[in-house]
Amino acid sequence: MSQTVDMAVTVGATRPLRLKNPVIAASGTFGYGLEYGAQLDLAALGGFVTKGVSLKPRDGNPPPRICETAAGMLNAIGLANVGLEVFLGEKLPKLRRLDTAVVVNLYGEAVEEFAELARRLSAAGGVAALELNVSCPNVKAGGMAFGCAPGPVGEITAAVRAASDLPVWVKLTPNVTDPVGIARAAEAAGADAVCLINTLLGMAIDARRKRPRLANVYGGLSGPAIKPVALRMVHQVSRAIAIPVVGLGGIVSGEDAAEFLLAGAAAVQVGTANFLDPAACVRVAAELEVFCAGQGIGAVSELVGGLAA
Amino acid sequence: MSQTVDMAVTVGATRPLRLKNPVIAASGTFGYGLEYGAQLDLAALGGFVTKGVSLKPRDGNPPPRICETAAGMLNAIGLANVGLEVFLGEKLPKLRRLDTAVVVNLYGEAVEEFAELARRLSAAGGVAALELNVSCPNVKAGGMAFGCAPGPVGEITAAVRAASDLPVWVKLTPNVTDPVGIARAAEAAGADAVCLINTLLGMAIDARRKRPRLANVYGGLSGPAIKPVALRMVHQVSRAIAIPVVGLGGIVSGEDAAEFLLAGAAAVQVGTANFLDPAACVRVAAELEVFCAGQGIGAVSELVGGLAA
Amino acid sequence: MGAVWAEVKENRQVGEGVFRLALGAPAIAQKARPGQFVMLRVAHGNDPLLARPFSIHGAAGDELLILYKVVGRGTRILSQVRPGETLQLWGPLGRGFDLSGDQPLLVAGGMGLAPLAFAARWLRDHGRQAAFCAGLPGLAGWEELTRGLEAELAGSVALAWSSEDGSLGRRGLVTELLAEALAAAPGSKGGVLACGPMPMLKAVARVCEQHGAACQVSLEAPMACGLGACLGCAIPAAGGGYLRACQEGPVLAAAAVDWERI
Amino acid sequence: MGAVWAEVKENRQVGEGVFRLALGAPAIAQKARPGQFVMLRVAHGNDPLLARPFSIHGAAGDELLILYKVVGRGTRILSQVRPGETLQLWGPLGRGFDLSGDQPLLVAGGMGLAPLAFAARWLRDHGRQAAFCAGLPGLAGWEELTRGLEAELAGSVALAWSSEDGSLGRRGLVTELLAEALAAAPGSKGGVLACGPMPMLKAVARVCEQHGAACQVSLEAPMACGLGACLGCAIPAAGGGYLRACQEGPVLAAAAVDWERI
Ligand SMILES: Cc1cc2nc3c(=O)[nH]c(=O)nc-3n(C[C@H](O)[C@H](O)[C@H](O)COP(=O)(O)OP(=O)(O)OC[C@H]3O[C@@H](n4cnc5c(N)ncnc54)[C@H](O)[C@@H]3O)c2cc1C
Ligand SMILES: Cc1cc2nc3c(=O)[nH]c(=O)nc-3n(C[C@H](O)[C@H](O)[C@H](O)COP(=O)(O)OP(=O)(O)OC[C@H]3O[C@@H](n4cnc5c(N)ncnc54)[C@H](O)[C@@H]3O)c2cc1C
Ligand SMILES: Cc1cc2nc3c(=O)[nH]c(=O)nc-3n(C[C@H](O)[C@H](O)[C@H](O)COP(=O)(O)O)c2cc1C
Ligand SMILES: Cc1cc2nc3c(=O)[nH]c(=O)nc-3n(C[C@H](O)[C@H](O)[C@H](O)COP(=O)(O)O)c2cc1C
Ligand code: FES
Ligand code: FES
Repeated sequence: MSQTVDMAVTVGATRPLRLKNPVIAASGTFGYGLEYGAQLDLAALGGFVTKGVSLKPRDGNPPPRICETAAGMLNAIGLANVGLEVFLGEKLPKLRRLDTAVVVNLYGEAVEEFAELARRLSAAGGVAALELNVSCPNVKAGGMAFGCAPGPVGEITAAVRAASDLPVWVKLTPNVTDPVGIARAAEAAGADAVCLINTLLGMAIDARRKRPRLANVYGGLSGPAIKPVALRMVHQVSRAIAIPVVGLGGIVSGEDAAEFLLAGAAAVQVGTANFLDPAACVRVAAELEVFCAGQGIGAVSELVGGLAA
Repeated sequence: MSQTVDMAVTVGATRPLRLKNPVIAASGTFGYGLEYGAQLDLAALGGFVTKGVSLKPRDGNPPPRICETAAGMLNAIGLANVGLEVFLGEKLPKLRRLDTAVVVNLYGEAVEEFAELARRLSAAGGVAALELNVSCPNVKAGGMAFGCAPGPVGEITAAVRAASDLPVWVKLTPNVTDPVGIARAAEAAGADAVCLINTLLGMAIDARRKRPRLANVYGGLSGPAIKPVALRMVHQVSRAIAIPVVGLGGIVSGEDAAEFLLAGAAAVQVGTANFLDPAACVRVAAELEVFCAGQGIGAVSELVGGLAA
Repeated sequence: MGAVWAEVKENRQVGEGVFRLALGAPAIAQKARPGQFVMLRVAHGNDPLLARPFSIHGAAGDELLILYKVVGRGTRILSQVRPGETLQLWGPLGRGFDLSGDQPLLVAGGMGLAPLAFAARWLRDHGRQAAFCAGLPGLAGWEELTRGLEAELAGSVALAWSSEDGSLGRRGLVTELLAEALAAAPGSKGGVLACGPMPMLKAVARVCEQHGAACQVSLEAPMACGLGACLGCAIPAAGGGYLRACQEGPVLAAAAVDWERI
Repeated sequence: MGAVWAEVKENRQVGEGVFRLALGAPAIAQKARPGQFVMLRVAHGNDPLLARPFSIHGAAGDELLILYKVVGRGTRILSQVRPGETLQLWGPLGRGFDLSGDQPLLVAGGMGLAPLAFAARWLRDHGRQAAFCAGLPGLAGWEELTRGLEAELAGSVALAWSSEDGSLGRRGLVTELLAEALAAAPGSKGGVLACGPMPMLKAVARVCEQHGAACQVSLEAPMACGLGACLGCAIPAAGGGYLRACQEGPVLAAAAVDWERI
């Protein structure tokens, strides 16, 4: 166990993004990173993904916005965010100084908005990759509406591809019949990676008050409850496309992370687990290293796709 | 709380099925009912659904067939069953004598197989309703392959409708982009009700052994973990179609059942909870009655679709 | 950094359905200020999943006190934890009360006692004067808590009780005590500091506005991170949009809150 | 009917990572036969979700005994349960050992002790003779269990130990003891009754076949219902298809099992 493990991974080939380790904090669960600065050493992360940024600031949905479910939670934040101007002016300058990969999650209500966001974020510098959110279940326009068919996903990806030289990751929704078809559309349109999965569309009801628990009625299900669905989609999709898959959904431990790598993910993201312990990402990376050492694995990248048939 | 609650519900209008109470044991979790005879009073159930019956007996998938996940479980039984002949000859005669609604779940690999099963089960007598399993994730032919598009669902429903005068319930898969479209196809083809949801397609991995935990690799996720997804689909679909929805997915308590009724279900099924306590169905019905009494509700049917907007 | 494991030193019933939890959490106890809170996980596994927010009820040396009421599954599980077991928590979080005003007026309804008792002790410890109006359902079952608080604050903070059944202090709502106090000293120089159920806080905000008294309220909202990151804890803001209960709050100027949209 | 709540009477470490659990479960204890099992929920909530199958280790009056080893999350949680707490379980389930044979030969490897100690005590109580070969890793940590069993069975069941490190009985595998016993009495009239890890059971089945001895094995499989309903516990059958470990088993004739497909 005293053996050292090479924890670095590279996501993508044409525009490779090298990460110190495969553990990335997931969008919407890690704010703009800075919120966690006092909780963990941001430089110990493979990277983090910001809360989804849109052109204009968004207030988000009325409360209640979150509720707990069995081994999971629902959220209907509604992509509340500071908007591109404030992000570029106040957040990004601080993020640039961090010694970790900063991936910016973006969200537009139209193809041109995605392209515009991508153009300006690329020009600003300091961004390691763009993650296109075509899968948010909690907004009326755009979001999951885009993400549920190959056509729009391809279009958005192509438009962003044309607007930016940064690695483009496309974050896909699990609420579809055929995730492979959609991942292929992203690949064909020039994506550098796909991220799977965003939240499952769900609902909770307060039977005594006869009311939905979320003001938005529906919300996105995340946490350990969804891990089996996430693993299945990562496995399905990673075998069908040539670009890497970034896997997420319910990861809480280093062993969970190893499962996603074995299923075919090139890197993983940790979302809801940040709410169980603000230092979860660092712990997951450390546990993954211990796991590898214990298994006699010299480089974590050996795990990727290493599932026995 | 001493007030009596009318627990009876009727599922369907054209071919109404009256149930003593809205709690039905779900297919595949309750065997042929008889297995639970020593565990609870079968006559205290609204009804139960048999394990899926096919024309020929099926051995099912190699083990391991089940594994536990966070607040849920995966199964890949592979529709193991005794086959129609044995069902008619050995099981049904015993089931006929029970004072509860016996719903037979059927599974075919082709449209004609569904029709043939329906014809012979209807002729046999003693069957309260047919539940068409067009949503099993654990078989190669038929199953979910049928259930993922409106076309085949409509075809199967129409063929069974033509072959039988029994109430026809169509059990739908949650692994689709648009459950409403598929439910509408079932309705248009003459279904008396749709049942939502079957299991979510999932996967589990043993990281130490680098192997899928199920021999079949993928399996169906059930249990409390999926309740938010089930509630959402019941809510979505029940507002879009005129025939009733039978709701299931993660129900463990009377309050869970009330949530499904409020979301729009006319009755509920209890699956995985039977594994947490073999008398779960009876307990759920009793708790639901106490819930109604506590809320001053005189008839459980008042809950149906009663969610505040 | 991150969550810490803390040993349970005491977890004892001190009121009707109300427990006091003492945790060995030196780093948090040393930084805690009245009105701040912690995120506490009541179980080690997935059930329940999320941490629960609790106001800091006191901090003495290495020990952190929480006063909680059993209202649901998580708090019920918490009430069964025994001394010697360990729990995970992080904090102190959020913005606490501004205690700089001269002779502030503290108003607590029910579990609002938790943070305001901490505030009152803090004022006492800093040799400050204050008035404290606290409302409970009644005395029965709350004897230890009320007598303890009276003993602790005697001579420094003027404590007045109200109760629904009249068995403790005055019969009626704590807002009536407040209204009287404000009528006697309109605009109450040190301002009003309040915590309690939402209807009470709405009433407190209204009464303070009528009397031109500055008012701070500690608000509750469902929380996931407690750090300002998840945006789950939105409180409608007076100027439109939302404030984060965990970051801009939980203590907010009553005037900053849009009470209509709450 | 359904699951019963049982009070934990004892939950004590009796071997390396091995605990003995005594439950107050009269209805189950009275019906229990050696080789049967119960489904036991180790926690009250969703984590973990499913019940765990455990062989019945003994039944005396109202008390049911289980002997379990901590191997994962569920058994770890179980090991922390304290006397006075309650757990849910249902049973007795499945087909136990056929103990009608004259002078049967019992073979246990590791936790296979759990059901076979019950069988041995049952034979003793019915004034029957039997031989019992039991294998453990070693004596260290297992003193109480082994000495207890020796005392219980003295004079009626001939107990022979084997251990991997030679500290208890003979150094080697329990199958070696079995092979010797069978060589001395080929075809062993009462048949062989075995429980233990799968590789051991495979070896036992093979050795018995070689010696023409009838052999019953108690098998493990993941289980959800324990009642024959879920079909989760499939064991490949010699004739093709599958047997349900919970219904046709857990004790099966070795000849009924397809050892190749296991
Ligand atoms: C800043 C802050 C400070 C608080 N301080 C105290 C305190 O000192 N003492 C005390 O007894 N209670 C306090 N509460 C309320 C306490 O968090 C809830 O009573 C507790 O979360 C209930 O958990 P449960 O599992 O028992 O209830 P359940 O209703 O089963 O909980 C379900 C979910 O809803 C959330 N939830 C339920 N009620 C509330 C609530 N009132 N506020 C926020 N989330 C809620 C839970 O955290 C959980 O995620 C505070 C809340 C906040 C936001
Ligand atoms: C009929 C029968 C009798 C048994 N008798 C005993 C006994 O007397 N003493 C004892 O210590 N153990 C016994 N076992 C094994 C015991 O069920 C497992 O050790 C236990 O389920 C492990 O649970 P866990 O949560 O600690 O392990 P985990 O590995 O975390 O469990 C994960 C899941 O796998 C299942 N599982 C894991 N190992 C086994 C196994 N070997 N067999 C069946 N399911 C398993 C668990 O039930 C659970 O659903 C028996 C098993 C069966 C089938
Ligand atoms: C509170 C919350 C907010 C989220 N916001 C976003 C977002 O802005 N953009 C996005 O792409 N995903 C968002 N997600 C989805 C997560 O990034 C992640 O895909 C999902 O939660 C599954 O991972 P997990 O189970 O590890 O949480 C959000 C999730 C949560 C819980
Ligand atoms: C072990 C197992 C076997 C199942 N077999 C069937 C089946 O044969 N036919 C069917 O329509 N559904 C089958 N199901 C699905 C259940 O009927 C139900 O739709 C699903 O489990 C969700 O409900 P639950 O969360 O209450 O279990 C099976 C589920 C389980 C767990
Ligand atoms: S609790 Fe997450 S932002 Fe306030
Ligand atoms: S455990 Fe369900 S059939 Fe055996």
